[in-house]
Amino acid sequence: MISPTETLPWISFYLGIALLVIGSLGVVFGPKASKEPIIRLINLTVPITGIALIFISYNYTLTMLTILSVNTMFYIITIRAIIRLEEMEALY
Amino acid sequence: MVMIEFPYAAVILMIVGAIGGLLQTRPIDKILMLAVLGDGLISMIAAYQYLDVAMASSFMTFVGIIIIMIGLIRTLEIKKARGELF
Amino acid sequence: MIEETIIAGIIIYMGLRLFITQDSLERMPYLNVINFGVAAIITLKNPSPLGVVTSMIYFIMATVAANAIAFTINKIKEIEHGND
Amino acid sequence: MNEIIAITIGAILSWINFVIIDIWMGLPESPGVRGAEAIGKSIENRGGDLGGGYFSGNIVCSPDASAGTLLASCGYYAFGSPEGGLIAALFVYFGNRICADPGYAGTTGALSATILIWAATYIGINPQNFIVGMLLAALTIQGIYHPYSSKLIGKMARKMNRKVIKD
Repeated sequence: MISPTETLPWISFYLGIALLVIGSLGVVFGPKASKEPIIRLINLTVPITGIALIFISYNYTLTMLTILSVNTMFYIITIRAIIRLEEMEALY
Repeated sequence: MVMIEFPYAAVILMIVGAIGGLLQTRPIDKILMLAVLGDGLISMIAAYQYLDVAMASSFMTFVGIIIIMIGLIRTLEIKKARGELF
Repeated sequence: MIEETIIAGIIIYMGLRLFITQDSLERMPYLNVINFGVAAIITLKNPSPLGVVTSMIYFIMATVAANAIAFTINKIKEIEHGND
Repeated sequence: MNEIIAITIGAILSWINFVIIDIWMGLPESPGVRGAEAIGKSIENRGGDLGGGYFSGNIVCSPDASAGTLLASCGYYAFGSPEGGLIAALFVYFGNRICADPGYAGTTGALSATILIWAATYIGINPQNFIVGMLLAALTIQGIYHPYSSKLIGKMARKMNRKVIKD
């Protein structure tokens, strides 16, 4: 059995690419994603996690922290916008 | 003697979180699967022995989950007040 | 070495069981066992003071998130079926 | 000492520690937060006991004596001395206050687990056996089959005079 302590960058790189592809397809074509925008926002977390895995496989730790913190700020602003659109009944 | 190393468990957690998070249809189930995905990410970072990064990213991931849930409750209340829910 | 095998086996079993159950409230104790396992193995792989502080902060933040998820499930059930 | 026997003894000791302290501090009596109440009602609907369900929900929703035992053994293993258990007790108290609980069960559990591990090192059981044992104990309560474990917890709670408070 191959020990994963030597092959850890390969594992995280290919897993990150797989998560990126699957997550991007899920954001565009996912179930009920075109009706409710909050489901599309939740699906968007999966490719972000894939990008973070690719960065951690190259030992770019500061880049990964920046991605995660900008992701959290993006959540705050987008949740605010979704609530405002629901209040204005201008969504559909 | 079969040995299961720790990063395999992290890989299985991340695959379960991604597939379950994309294919569920109710929003609260998707959020619970996102918590599993964040667990896998933090354990994968801890396998690299970047402990400060793991500490900061645990803050980021779970605070993001809590923010999404606040928005979800507010959206459902507005839909209930408009009468579109059931 | 046998400790790592036991913890990884428990985490894999709980992940697969969490994937196949359908009730959302039944999944919460399984998620709790996964949090226990990850917090245990962070310390077991990095036996240093920074490692144990990382493990404690991770466990407390995960518990706060689980608390918020359980509260949200209860709240959504109240909103959908009327508050009774 | 063989490792399997050490892990088994550690699991039994930590199971007794966290179950006794959690029942004694009154976790099966009432749900602390509203999520715990929903989890307890769900376990009762699936054929379990209500007191055991409240016990399980309270463990999920705030760090109680189970988290105290796990983090105290982690601290003892990392620091190599009993002062790690005291740091773990401090962190568990902060976590309890964040989750809006009184916070006495977690602190008591961490301190008693520190004393228990310190006593168990003289018979050859290391703290990493306690870490794995605590995970196995949490698996038997939360992970195997909820109705049986909740009925066992309810029977123990009735024997220790900690019934469900009905209002």
